[in-house]
Amino acid sequence: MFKVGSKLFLGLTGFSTLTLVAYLVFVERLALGGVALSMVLAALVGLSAVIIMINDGDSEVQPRDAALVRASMWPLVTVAGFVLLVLGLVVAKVYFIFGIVVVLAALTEWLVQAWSESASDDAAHNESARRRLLHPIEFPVIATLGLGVVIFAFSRIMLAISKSAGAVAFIVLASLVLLVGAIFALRPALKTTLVSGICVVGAVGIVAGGIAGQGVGLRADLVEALEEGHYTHRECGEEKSKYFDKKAMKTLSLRTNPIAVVELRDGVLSAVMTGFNDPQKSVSVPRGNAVTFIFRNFDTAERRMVASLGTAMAVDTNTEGDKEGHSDTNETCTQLIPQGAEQALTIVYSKPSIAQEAPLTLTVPGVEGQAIEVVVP
Amino acid sequence: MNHRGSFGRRDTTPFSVVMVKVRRLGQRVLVATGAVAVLGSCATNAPQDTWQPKGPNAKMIDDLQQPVFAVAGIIGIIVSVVITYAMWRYRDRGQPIPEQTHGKPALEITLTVIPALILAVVGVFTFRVIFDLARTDDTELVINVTGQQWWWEYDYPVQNEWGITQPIISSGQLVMPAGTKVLLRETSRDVIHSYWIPALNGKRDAVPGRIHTLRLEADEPGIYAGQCTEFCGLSHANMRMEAVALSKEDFAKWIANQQAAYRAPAEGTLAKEGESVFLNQCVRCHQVDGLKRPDGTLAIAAPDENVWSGAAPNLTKLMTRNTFAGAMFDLLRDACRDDVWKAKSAEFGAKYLAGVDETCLNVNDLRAWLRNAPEVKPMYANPALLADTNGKYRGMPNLGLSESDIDKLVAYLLTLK
Amino acid sequence: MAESATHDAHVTSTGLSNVKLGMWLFLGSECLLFGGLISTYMLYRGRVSNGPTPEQIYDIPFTSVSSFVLLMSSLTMVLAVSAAHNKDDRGTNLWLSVTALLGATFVGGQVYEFTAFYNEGLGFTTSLFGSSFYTLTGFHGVHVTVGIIMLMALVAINKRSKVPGSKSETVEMIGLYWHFVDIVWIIIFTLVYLIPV
Amino acid sequence: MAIIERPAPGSTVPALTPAPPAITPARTYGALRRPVATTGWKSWLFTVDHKKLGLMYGATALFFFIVGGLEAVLIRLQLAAPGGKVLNADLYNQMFTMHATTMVFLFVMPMAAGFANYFVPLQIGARDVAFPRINAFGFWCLLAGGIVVNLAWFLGGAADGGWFMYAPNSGPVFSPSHGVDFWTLGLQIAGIASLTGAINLIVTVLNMRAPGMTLMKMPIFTWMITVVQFLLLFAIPVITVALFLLTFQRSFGAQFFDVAAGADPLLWQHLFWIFGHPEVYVLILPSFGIISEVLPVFSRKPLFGYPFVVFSGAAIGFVGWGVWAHHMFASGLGPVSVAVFSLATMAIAVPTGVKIINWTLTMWGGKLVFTTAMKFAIGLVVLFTIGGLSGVTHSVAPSDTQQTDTYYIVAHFHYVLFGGAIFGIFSGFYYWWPKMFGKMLNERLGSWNFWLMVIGMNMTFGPMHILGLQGQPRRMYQWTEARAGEGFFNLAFWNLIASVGSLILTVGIGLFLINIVVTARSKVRAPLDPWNARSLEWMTSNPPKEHNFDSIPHVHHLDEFFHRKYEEDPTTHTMREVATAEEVLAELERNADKHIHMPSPSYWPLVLASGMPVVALGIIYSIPVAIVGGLIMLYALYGWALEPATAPESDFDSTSNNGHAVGASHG
Repeated sequence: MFKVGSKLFLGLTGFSTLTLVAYLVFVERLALGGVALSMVLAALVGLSAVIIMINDGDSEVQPRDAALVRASMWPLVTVAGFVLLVLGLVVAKVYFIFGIVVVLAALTEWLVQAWSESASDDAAHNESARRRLLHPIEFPVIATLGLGVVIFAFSRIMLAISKSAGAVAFIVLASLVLLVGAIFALRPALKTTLVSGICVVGAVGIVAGGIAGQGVGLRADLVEALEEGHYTHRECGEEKSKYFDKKAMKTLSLRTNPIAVVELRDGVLSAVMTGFNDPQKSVSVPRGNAVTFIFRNFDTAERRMVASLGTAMAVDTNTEGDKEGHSDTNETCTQLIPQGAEQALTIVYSKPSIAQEAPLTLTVPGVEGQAIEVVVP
Repeated sequence: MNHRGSFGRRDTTPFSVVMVKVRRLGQRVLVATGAVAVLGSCATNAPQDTWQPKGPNAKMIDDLQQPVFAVAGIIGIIVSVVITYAMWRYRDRGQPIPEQTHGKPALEITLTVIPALILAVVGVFTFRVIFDLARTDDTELVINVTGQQWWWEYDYPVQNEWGITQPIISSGQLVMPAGTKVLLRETSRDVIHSYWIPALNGKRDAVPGRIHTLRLEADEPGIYAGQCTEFCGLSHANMRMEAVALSKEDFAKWIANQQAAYRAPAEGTLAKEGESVFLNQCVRCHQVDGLKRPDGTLAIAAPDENVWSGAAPNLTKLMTRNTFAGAMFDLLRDACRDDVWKAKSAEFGAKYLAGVDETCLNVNDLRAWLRNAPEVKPMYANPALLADTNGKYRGMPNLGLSESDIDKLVAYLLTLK
Repeated sequence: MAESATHDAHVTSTGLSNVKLGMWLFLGSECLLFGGLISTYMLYRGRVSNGPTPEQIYDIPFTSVSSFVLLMSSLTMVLAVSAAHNKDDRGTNLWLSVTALLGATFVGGQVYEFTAFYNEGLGFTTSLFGSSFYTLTGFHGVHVTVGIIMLMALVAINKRSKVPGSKSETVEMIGLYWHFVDIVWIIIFTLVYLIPV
Repeated sequence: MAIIERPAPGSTVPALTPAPPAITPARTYGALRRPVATTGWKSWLFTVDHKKLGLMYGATALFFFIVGGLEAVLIRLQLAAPGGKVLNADLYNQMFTMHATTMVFLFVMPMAAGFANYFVPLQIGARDVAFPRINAFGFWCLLAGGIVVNLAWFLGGAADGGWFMYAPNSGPVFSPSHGVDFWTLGLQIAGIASLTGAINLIVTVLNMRAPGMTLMKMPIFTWMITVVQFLLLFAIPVITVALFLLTFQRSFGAQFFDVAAGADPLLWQHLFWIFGHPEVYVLILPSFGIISEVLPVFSRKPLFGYPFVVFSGAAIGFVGWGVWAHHMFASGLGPVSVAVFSLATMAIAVPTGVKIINWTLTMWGGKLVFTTAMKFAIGLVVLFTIGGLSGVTHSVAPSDTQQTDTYYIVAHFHYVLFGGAIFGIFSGFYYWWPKMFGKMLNERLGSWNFWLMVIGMNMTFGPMHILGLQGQPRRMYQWTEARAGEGFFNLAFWNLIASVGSLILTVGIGLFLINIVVTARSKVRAPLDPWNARSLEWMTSNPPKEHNFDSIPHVHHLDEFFHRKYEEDPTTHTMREVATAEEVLAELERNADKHIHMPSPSYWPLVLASGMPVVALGIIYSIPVAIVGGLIMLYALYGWALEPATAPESDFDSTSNNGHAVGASHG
């Protein structure tokens, strides 16, 4: 029942069990390493099961002649991997990890090839057996690598160069690909060396570009945007602010059942609420509840609605994202919107009106003497 | 084909089949007719009976659904009878295998058109009722209703025509004038709840971030039971509500009392000590309007810092209500409670406005609640499990009050009316 | 799954091969998947409680170019299919590879776009717009990537198979998928990028 | 059809090999060969045979039926008396959530899938489904999904948001345990099963019908299954989207249902019910199909108005998409949408009524034989009528606002789904058991089983009409004396009755399980054609050979089999037997096809499906694990894709070959 294969795998299983236990006891509990190790264990258990199930994958008769065994590059690659690995220990972690990957990959290939070559006396069959086991790994790995390289390199280039140049570069690259493809298609007689040459050049080019792009890093405006967080500020003044008010939204797709629709119509501000037949001047808002106002501007000028959040700071869901507390003036607002446009504003008033020194209001900068009182009982 | 036939014989005789069909039929008929008959008269049904409308809105629904139930019942009976007859008439009595007829289109179409017509008629009436029930333009009094795990908050926005000059907040019982078109503006602070007073109208979900309206109108003063009907978590079963209809005069009295200023208990009384206990413990979440700290500043509750929903019941006039803990428990002990619930609509107002006093207080439940709330009502109040809510409770935690503190608190709470 | 071409040896009641019919049905169901995602995005379009709004960060010229590239890939896919019909394995592999490359540039462009948006302050959890935008375009990106991997695998399989044109059915099937993904992108481009909020 | 010539036994392996005794590929390492076993557990693990898979679907579903049933019994015990103490609030919420989830996704759907897998190819005279490997993959996905969903019981509590899982109550804050994560991911996986199954069966039905079988000669069961598969094809992606949104919110902090960010919780309800309502028909239509087979057989009369039944089924399939919001009448959609959906809902009652009429008229003028299968079928007609009528009462939106989320609804859909779907399934059990296992289920036990289920079913769910109209809401872990009332309609009495009924029901179903055991032990073989049946699946041995038919029959009539046995007497118009089933079968065997080629087993479906739970667990606990799972799936996908369509002869183990068992498969 237990032959070489099963013994090997059962041994490995036992060993990795011990490793896992040791790891959990001495190193860390339920962390990434532990997870990884338990995955390894699971895999080994599965493998052992398979091995035993397929009665140890041993053929009754051992192959006699080793003539079938062909030359293999895997030993070489394995060694290279080890070199990298050692190198990595001294130089940089990246090489180390890369080395590990190489070694593992090479060993797998080696193992399976060896196994398959002694599978039977039929070389063709052995090769096909090897293929069946390894191609499902090799193909996706190669595909993903190629794909990854192109995607990564290309995106780095785009990030490095300016917006407009980016678009151009994009179209140029695409048409190049098309062109080359067309040429190859039209010239079936093309020498394979030439074809592969061109491909190599292209590949090298894109990779080089990618590395260069990585070197250059993000283009200036992106860096700036990241540092200053342009769009997280809300500037609620009367005048237009550079970023916050840029290209204001004019329509709402979701406008059902708000707590009130605040309308600015010929200089008068009024709140339209379901259940009240005529426009109101004060809105009663449940404390500590996310409510959505909709602001509609019927004024010819561009207007914004500003909600004061009171002295006892209300949680303004709009700046909840960043706890640096951007809305230093204790208020929040919509963008500056033109006539006929509408915008929504979602707020949580967590403190009642009685806790405020000044009443809570909804106002429109530049429209004097008009305010909707927000009552938070 | 003998073996085949034998299966037909071996099983129970068609007659007993008929008997059981009849039995099952009987049950249905009983429910259908019996229901209509009995429900009409007998008043001892469950307080949430959906077939006893007590207001025009619910009446509208009832008038629509009764005929539908009747028609459905009749059709059900007809079908069952036909099937039963066929089973008896055409059972295998060794007759030859019949002609292989594939159907009669004419018959088919007739039998398709008839139900279609019936439904069309029903549809017309349905259509009208739907739009009548959705009206909001004839509203006389607006009340904001906010649901949260697991109680309802009622907030009466300023409406001078009703003498509401400052917002009133209440919970547990919705107090409204009888014979008045009341409109609820519903929303929720956390998950979806559903507001339902069967005797007054169908249910309407309270969805966070949305305002939904529900018409309520009670013909007579009285108290009407309801229950949250959208699954809302652990204590969904304990999230109840009661609508209290008062005559317009009584309602005016109620409004006046709700707006009356806070009366601190006299110095040196047990209640006074209770007040300080309240200030140390309860005021963290529960607002009592007008309550001042020893240093004279207004005590302002901060449920937003302690409870996930950001609110806790306002206790200013607790003893004018008959329930607590999301209407899960009564503040009145049973005798007094029945006295109010069963009161004739004429005396009802007076009895309700009397509120709760020491003799009638359901002290056991109240003390149990103060002693350890999560024990009597399942709530997410285990401090260990509050990671996702960054430390905030969902529901009232166990405050670990001493018995003497509880005595003081009960004494104090009794003064809140 | 790559279906084998040996199907068309069999007569089917509809005349359509099982594989093709299956792919059509699958795409039919995909329509509703994207339908759901697009509706979600459209519903939340205007809801930006934090961070940038769509119009503030969209880069229409760039997106137009990438859309164009994807369209071109549809063209090359057509060429691949026709080559496969003519049992011209070289042409098939060539055009499949070109299609894959174009697809890869498109995905590269999307990676660039996401990075840029992130820098400008739009994260996955920033706002409803962020969540629904990344979900929708992300799902499409994944579909394209899967398509590319299928194309590359197909090239590999083609090189292995001895009978020329034996994979024409599979090429056609993956072609259907690829065209579908392109069409979906055109819809996304119109509804998500072009229509002003 | 997925069949490939298998090398004739004894064909030599390629010339490369030196003369024996060499290691022939036939005796090479097991893992390097395609699986070939046709017997033993391996033959089940790697099978792609639609019949084996059908049985595996059925067994899985039956297991989950028992699980869900026990959950139901616990629920009833808790509610038998006021202030029940059997379960606490938390456990109760998990219980009713998982009861619904299990019954809908892990019992009724897979059971229907099982019947469909087994009988659709047989009924249309095919030798297998279009994509046998995808078929196997689907089953393993279902199993994986079911396991993942239920795994939560042991890992900190199952999902507790109700099977409708309304946001925001399903959000990370309001449902802190991992239950909902397991639920979403598990259903996601099970959904793949439904989707692949749908594509597979539709292609099979459209492409692989026996010569002469036009769509309007197709057995009604196959028709209903086809409609169902189309419903699934378009409904599954919608729930997939919903589940993704929820997963992203719970696991990656997306804001889809975060009201503070301006989200609208109704989005979930719409997505869920756009899936959820077609789902209702997915559950009921297969049973309609089954009894539309059973009633004619035991009435000795063709289905009355076959085209009407077909088209009403299709109509239900279409209109079913336009009624989802009737689950949301109380959600505050606004009067216009409510009115529209209310009318649409009434409209869909008509085609449903048509079916009931046709079933009744099928029995009318027949020669009724009351076998257990027939009893269950008739039971369905009556009980479903009741359920359908109570459904009409809340298609009236205003009256629905009084009834929805009360026990009246529970009563309604249990009459539809228990009295409908489950009675149909049991009818199918008794009708097709001899076909599947070559033995008849015991009819006497069956009779007991039926009556106990009828009585128990009506005792359990009948009173719930009253409870609901008396205002008892659903999903309450306790009900209180204070709201119970007195008199004839008091809640206490009827709750108790319902609980007692549920126990009777349990006994009834227990009898069925006993019946299975008894039957399995008995030596008696079933006759070839025990019911004097009418459709193709009976035109082969019991149980069918692996290749289903020795020769594919040419079809001339609906009810082909019957018309081969009987002829109409020109004078009396009654039917007389001209050939016994045995003779018909002998006729087929006489001109059997020479080369019959069947798809061979494959490892990949199992491997591919096994990657999915790994991904699920990874998403919940640690992303690296998810990546590992993803790699497993990628590997399997490629292995699948690269699996040679025509397996090299060296793949076959000439020793372990019994009959026409092997050959390459695709799909």
